[in-house]
Amino acid sequence: MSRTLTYREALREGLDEELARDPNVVLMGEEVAQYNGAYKVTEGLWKKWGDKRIVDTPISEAGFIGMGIGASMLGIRPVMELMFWSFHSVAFDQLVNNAACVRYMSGGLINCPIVMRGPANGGTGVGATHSHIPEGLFAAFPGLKVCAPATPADAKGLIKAAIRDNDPVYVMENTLLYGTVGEVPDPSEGDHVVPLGLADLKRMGSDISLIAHGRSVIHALAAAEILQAEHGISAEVLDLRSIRPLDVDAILATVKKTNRVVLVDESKPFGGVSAMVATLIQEHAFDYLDAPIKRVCTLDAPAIYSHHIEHLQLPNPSRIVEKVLTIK
Amino acid sequence: MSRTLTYREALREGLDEELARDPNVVLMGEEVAQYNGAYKVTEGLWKKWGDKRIVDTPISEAGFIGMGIGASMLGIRPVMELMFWSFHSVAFDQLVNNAACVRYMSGGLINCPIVMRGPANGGTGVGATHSHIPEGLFAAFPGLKVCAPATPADAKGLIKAAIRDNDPVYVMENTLLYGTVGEVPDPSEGDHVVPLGLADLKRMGSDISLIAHGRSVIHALAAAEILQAEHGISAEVLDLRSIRPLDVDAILATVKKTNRVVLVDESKPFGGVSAMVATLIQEHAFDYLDAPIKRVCTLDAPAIYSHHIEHLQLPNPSRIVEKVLTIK
Amino acid sequence: MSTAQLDSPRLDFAGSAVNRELTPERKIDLLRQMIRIRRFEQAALKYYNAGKMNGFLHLYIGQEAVATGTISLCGENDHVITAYRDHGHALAVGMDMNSCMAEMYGKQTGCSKGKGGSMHFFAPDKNYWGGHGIVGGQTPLGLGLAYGLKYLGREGCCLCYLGDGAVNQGAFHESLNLAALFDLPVIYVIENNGYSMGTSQKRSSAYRGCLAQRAEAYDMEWDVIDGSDLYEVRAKTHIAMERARKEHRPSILEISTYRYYGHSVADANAKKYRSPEEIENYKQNHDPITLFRKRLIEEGIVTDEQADQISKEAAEEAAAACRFADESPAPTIPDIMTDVYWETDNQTPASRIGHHFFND
Amino acid sequence: MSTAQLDSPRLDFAGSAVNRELTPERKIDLLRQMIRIRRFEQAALKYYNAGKMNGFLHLYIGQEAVATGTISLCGENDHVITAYRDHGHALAVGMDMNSCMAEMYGKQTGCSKGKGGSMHFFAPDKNYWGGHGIVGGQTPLGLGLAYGLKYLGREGCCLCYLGDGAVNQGAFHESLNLAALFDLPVIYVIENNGYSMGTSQKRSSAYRGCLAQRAEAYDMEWDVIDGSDLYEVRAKTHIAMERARKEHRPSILEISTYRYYGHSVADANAKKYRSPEEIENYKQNHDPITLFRKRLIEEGIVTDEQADQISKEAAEEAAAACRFADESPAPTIPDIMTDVYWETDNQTPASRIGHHFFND
Ligand SMILES: Cc1ncc(C[n+]2csc(CCOP(=O)(O)OP(=O)(O)O)c2C)c(N)n1
Ligand SMILES: Cc1ncc(C[n+]2csc(CCOP(=O)(O)OP(=O)(O)O)c2C)c(N)n1
Ligand SMILES: [Mg+2]
Ligand SMILES: [Mg+2]
Repeated sequence: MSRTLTYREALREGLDEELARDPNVVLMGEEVAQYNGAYKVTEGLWKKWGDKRIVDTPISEAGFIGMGIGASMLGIRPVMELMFWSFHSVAFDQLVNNAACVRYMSGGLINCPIVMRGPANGGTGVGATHSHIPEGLFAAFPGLKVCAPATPADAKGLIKAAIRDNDPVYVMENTLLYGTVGEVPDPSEGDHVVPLGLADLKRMGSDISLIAHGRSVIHALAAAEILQAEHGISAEVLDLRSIRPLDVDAILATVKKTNRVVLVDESKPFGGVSAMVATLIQEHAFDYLDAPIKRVCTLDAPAIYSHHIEHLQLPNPSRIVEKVLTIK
Repeated sequence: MSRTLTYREALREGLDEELARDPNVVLMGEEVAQYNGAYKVTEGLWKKWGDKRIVDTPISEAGFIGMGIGASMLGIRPVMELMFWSFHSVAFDQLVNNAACVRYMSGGLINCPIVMRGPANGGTGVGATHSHIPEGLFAAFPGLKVCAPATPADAKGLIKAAIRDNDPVYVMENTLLYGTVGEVPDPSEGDHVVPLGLADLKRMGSDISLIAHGRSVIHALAAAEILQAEHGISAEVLDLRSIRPLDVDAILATVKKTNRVVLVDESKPFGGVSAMVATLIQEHAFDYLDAPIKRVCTLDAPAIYSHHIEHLQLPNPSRIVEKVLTIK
Repeated sequence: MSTAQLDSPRLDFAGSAVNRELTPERKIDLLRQMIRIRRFEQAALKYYNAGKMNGFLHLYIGQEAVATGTISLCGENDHVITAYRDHGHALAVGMDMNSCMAEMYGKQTGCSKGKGGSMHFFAPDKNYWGGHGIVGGQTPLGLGLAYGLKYLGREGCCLCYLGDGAVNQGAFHESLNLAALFDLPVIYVIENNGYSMGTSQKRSSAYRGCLAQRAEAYDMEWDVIDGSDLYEVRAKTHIAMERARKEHRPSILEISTYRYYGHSVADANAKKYRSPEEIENYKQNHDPITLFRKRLIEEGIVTDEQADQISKEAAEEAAAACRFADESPAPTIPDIMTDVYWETDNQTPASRIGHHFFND
Repeated sequence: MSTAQLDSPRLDFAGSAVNRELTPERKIDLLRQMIRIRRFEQAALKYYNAGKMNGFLHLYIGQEAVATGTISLCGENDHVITAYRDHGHALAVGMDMNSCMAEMYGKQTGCSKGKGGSMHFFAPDKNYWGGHGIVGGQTPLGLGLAYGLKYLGREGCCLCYLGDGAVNQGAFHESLNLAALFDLPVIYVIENNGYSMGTSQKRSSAYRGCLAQRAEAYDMEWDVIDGSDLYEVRAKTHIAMERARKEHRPSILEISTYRYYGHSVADANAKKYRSPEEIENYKQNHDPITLFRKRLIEEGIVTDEQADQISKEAAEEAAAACRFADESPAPTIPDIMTDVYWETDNQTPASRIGHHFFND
């Protein structure tokens, strides 16, 4: 039995279920409680769970995120909302040193079962400082885990896995996906948990592999339809879902099947998740590649504001189709 | 006519010359003045140039770096020392938003002729939080420039280029190189400026290309000697010197010559400069590659303290040799 | 600030030196400036709702006396920098409505060529350094402008604005310490409209008397100002600016004010976290434009009709700006790749060495 | 704190309740604790100079009464977190010399398995949460420990230490506001040794009376304490701890103290930014161990000989710790890859899905 939920509702349901499951789960962030969340992900939760479990914070990301990390060391399981993931910049030290390194530096005596979540995307006309895409940035730090759901079902499943995980997990949501709908298993069928580290083949194909995560998956799926309809090209779409841990086996499997790859990644082209995936593929499936791996990334400039062209700076189906067609 | 200077002296000479050239150049940072610099790079400069030009700051990296950025918008040319580049974490917002984006967001009305410099390396027994290697991290932000000199001559030449550049340039030095010596052109021969964006072929070879930057260049050169002497393998060593702008032509040239590549990069393996370089090579020199590109990075964990094995977590000549020998 | 403070017996600041020297024309200009800001934003709101803009629209309506009053004191060496609620300051420094409106429309003719949007207006030629979206992120930049002024030996100061919610960002505190330690001519103007998004001052900040008093921690001067009274804003800000210019001493000024609309136009909760009575009270009793207009009429400087005429002209100017913006060309894809680096924009020799960009 | 304050007429805190209840044995323990810290570090210094350690060695010598006095007040629900100058606190919470010394030697038997080093001692089983190298970075963590205590309904508090230079980090200020706003049982202990590296307090901080007074900005309680007097440290800290435990109210305590050595052993300038007279004055007149030893002799609780014996035993314990450390095995390459993730360390099902590591 399956229902249709928005990505936002799916996240909320996941949060709500985990709040019910474990009294140490506490949601914190700016405007998450009384205001119901800047993007309404936490709508109704404060009313249901009250002041202790759903906590509004001042605009002090370094302070409250560090506070969450400290509390997690004592066994609390904070789920911290960054109103935008872009605001990681003012809390970076807490995010990459305290959360990522305290276990290591203590020789394993401490762990930080904390979740940081919020939207991490461009495309909403809020300019350069508000449109960072930091999946690759954080996945580069051993000690951290990173995931980026593309669908409502994955959003619910991954947020639940993240909360149960005993390591810091950074969940990258997407403002432009919050309103999208999809089937999500009914709670009566049991816990819907999507493990970290497991990619999902969102579309089968034989000619080329499109590998993506987050909203780029949606673009890749749209591009695959066009490629099929207009060019007779059968594209397989692999949704990474989790960036670290990363499902390297699934990546190599699709490459070995199609022998051609286009990576779709909302990151800027210097680095990003796709540079890492390209590096892994060329190293571990070198003999299977019939053509160089190509990438469709965000055009290499700070995010432009103008809504007339902002979407053209980002990966989109037509840029993907074009890129695929350059591959012989 | 050439003299031998340490890397530290070469940097200092470069700073001194630029202080003399332009009265708007001002050095700032923690302990750079009266203390002569935590690593003595600025030794003697306060005595020579006084309070106005060499400024000690409190331990407020976000505050004073942002202050430097603001001053640079008005035409001052601040050269900011981060005692360790690792402390970027507490100033990240200023570094990646204000410095990197203000030109863009103002439609080109503003520029930030600022330099941020300091040591960025592991290997000195200071643990995870003090051993970050952020070249790749910052190069990922369009708007920023990044370089990483490996020799005294390059250190002097690049710091001078950085100070004259009208964009923000982040210079990644290395504590373990400060004491190393090398020839540096005499000032009487004219200004020694090494342009950003120009790689340097530090050793010619024909069998394999070792591509590196920073201290990894030194390891690559040592490995090349071993490969020649013990295995009859002729390795070419390309020193990137500048990460952004990046000398892609030089990278492709050496690959097209040797057809085999090992990238040496002190970054952690997820991402880093080397993942980007690998991605570029496989894309633009696909048909020239006789084997997958391999990398020697720092072992994928936070930096360990123990000096008994810290150097083994980092790239070193024997790890490079081993890696080269895996390539058929 | 509490309404209690606002409602306490008022001093008349019209007589302070900096206000006494105002000519009637200048006073009318000040009224016009406030009205222009309001009409500009009303027009922006209309076309935002009509889908002409994207992202956030943070309206300044209700706060006009703060930008107008403080910036009216600026001389050629005084500089201005603020957060994302930046339209009022932009017009107050003398930016024209066309380039501001076009910026919001995302057009090439925008002050930032459509690259910055509503939160990122800039006009360095008018000593206006933005428009910054990261809460508190502009506060070290303002410090740097003050540093630059002092370094260059110019007698001037920097007015750096921030909200009541922004005072809890660490960068602001680092800036306060540096400002006091280095004796920098910066004035931090807290525009206290009582709320950071849906969070009241009490729910976001711990403080003793008021937020400005945090200055004492750094042995810095501070003052509180009623932001509905343009004369008071000018009188008290003038003191801080002179202290900065002449003695290189920084200050915090906390100016109580109010925004009539939500945090941004997208703020669906605007009437949930604030009572309708509270909003109505401000509009009725503390509106800076109404009060100043009334004052100038009392002073015999304008008539009702003249004031209406000013208002009408401002509305027409704003409407024209919307037409200008609408008819302007949008940026094209190549525009995405300019204004990243000074060196590449200027096609310098340096820009031809190495790859600066990595588009696939 | 200025010497003026230190030299003002002293109160005798021996009579305060929390000191009156000390048994003679407990008093001797306190003396022993301070002496153990000093002997431990003297041994560390010796072997650091002999090349047995790497990185930094930040000695606590001179500051012993701060960690010893404050931590002596801790009960089972009180927690401790500090910066990189962390040996004193480690021994004070009851960590053994062997595992601490072995940590600095970079050995498997170290408290952090040789992964953290001198700056990163940890013992969560003793409520000791490190040892943190980024200046100010531990201050939000301390807040979090306090948050956790309150959340879990435990009557306890968190002592979070920082230096006089660390007060200018933004994260600390964000923490202060949060502590006061949320009523969290955290006590920020500024160990004011007068210098951050080579920078004196005056050159790094703007302040009115003292650094602790910055608490007023957040309507928070504060106090200043003479850190050479163990009784005073205990008496005043006790008040703050009770306020935290019973009323969930935070405090800042500024404890004046002094480090005899340089910032770290690598600090070649230690005698340049401070006059030899200044250093000598502290050693002669304000040494916490000398003073407390003298006091206990005056109180008739120990004899000179007994005190010497304590000192000798501590030195022997430290020497033994060095032997233990020296003989312990170093970590091996596989050790580099453990303690990164809880899930992989514990070989959970989750750890078997996907690649967690990317070694080539
Ligand atoms: C670092 C950071 N955190 C959060 C935000 C989101 N945000 C934008 S404005 C705002 C409220 C700021 O309130 P205040 O400082 O009082 O200014 P006002 O909006 O009232 O002018 C928040 C939370 C942001 N832009 N930057
Ligand atoms: C964010 C950051 N900036 C700079 C440093 C380098 N650093 C380490 S300790 C120190 C001085 C700190 O002085 P203080 O807080 O007074 O503590 P003390 O050393 O006196 O105990 C500095 C500058 C650091 N570790 N972290
Ligand atoms: Mg506000
Ligand atoms: Mg100190």
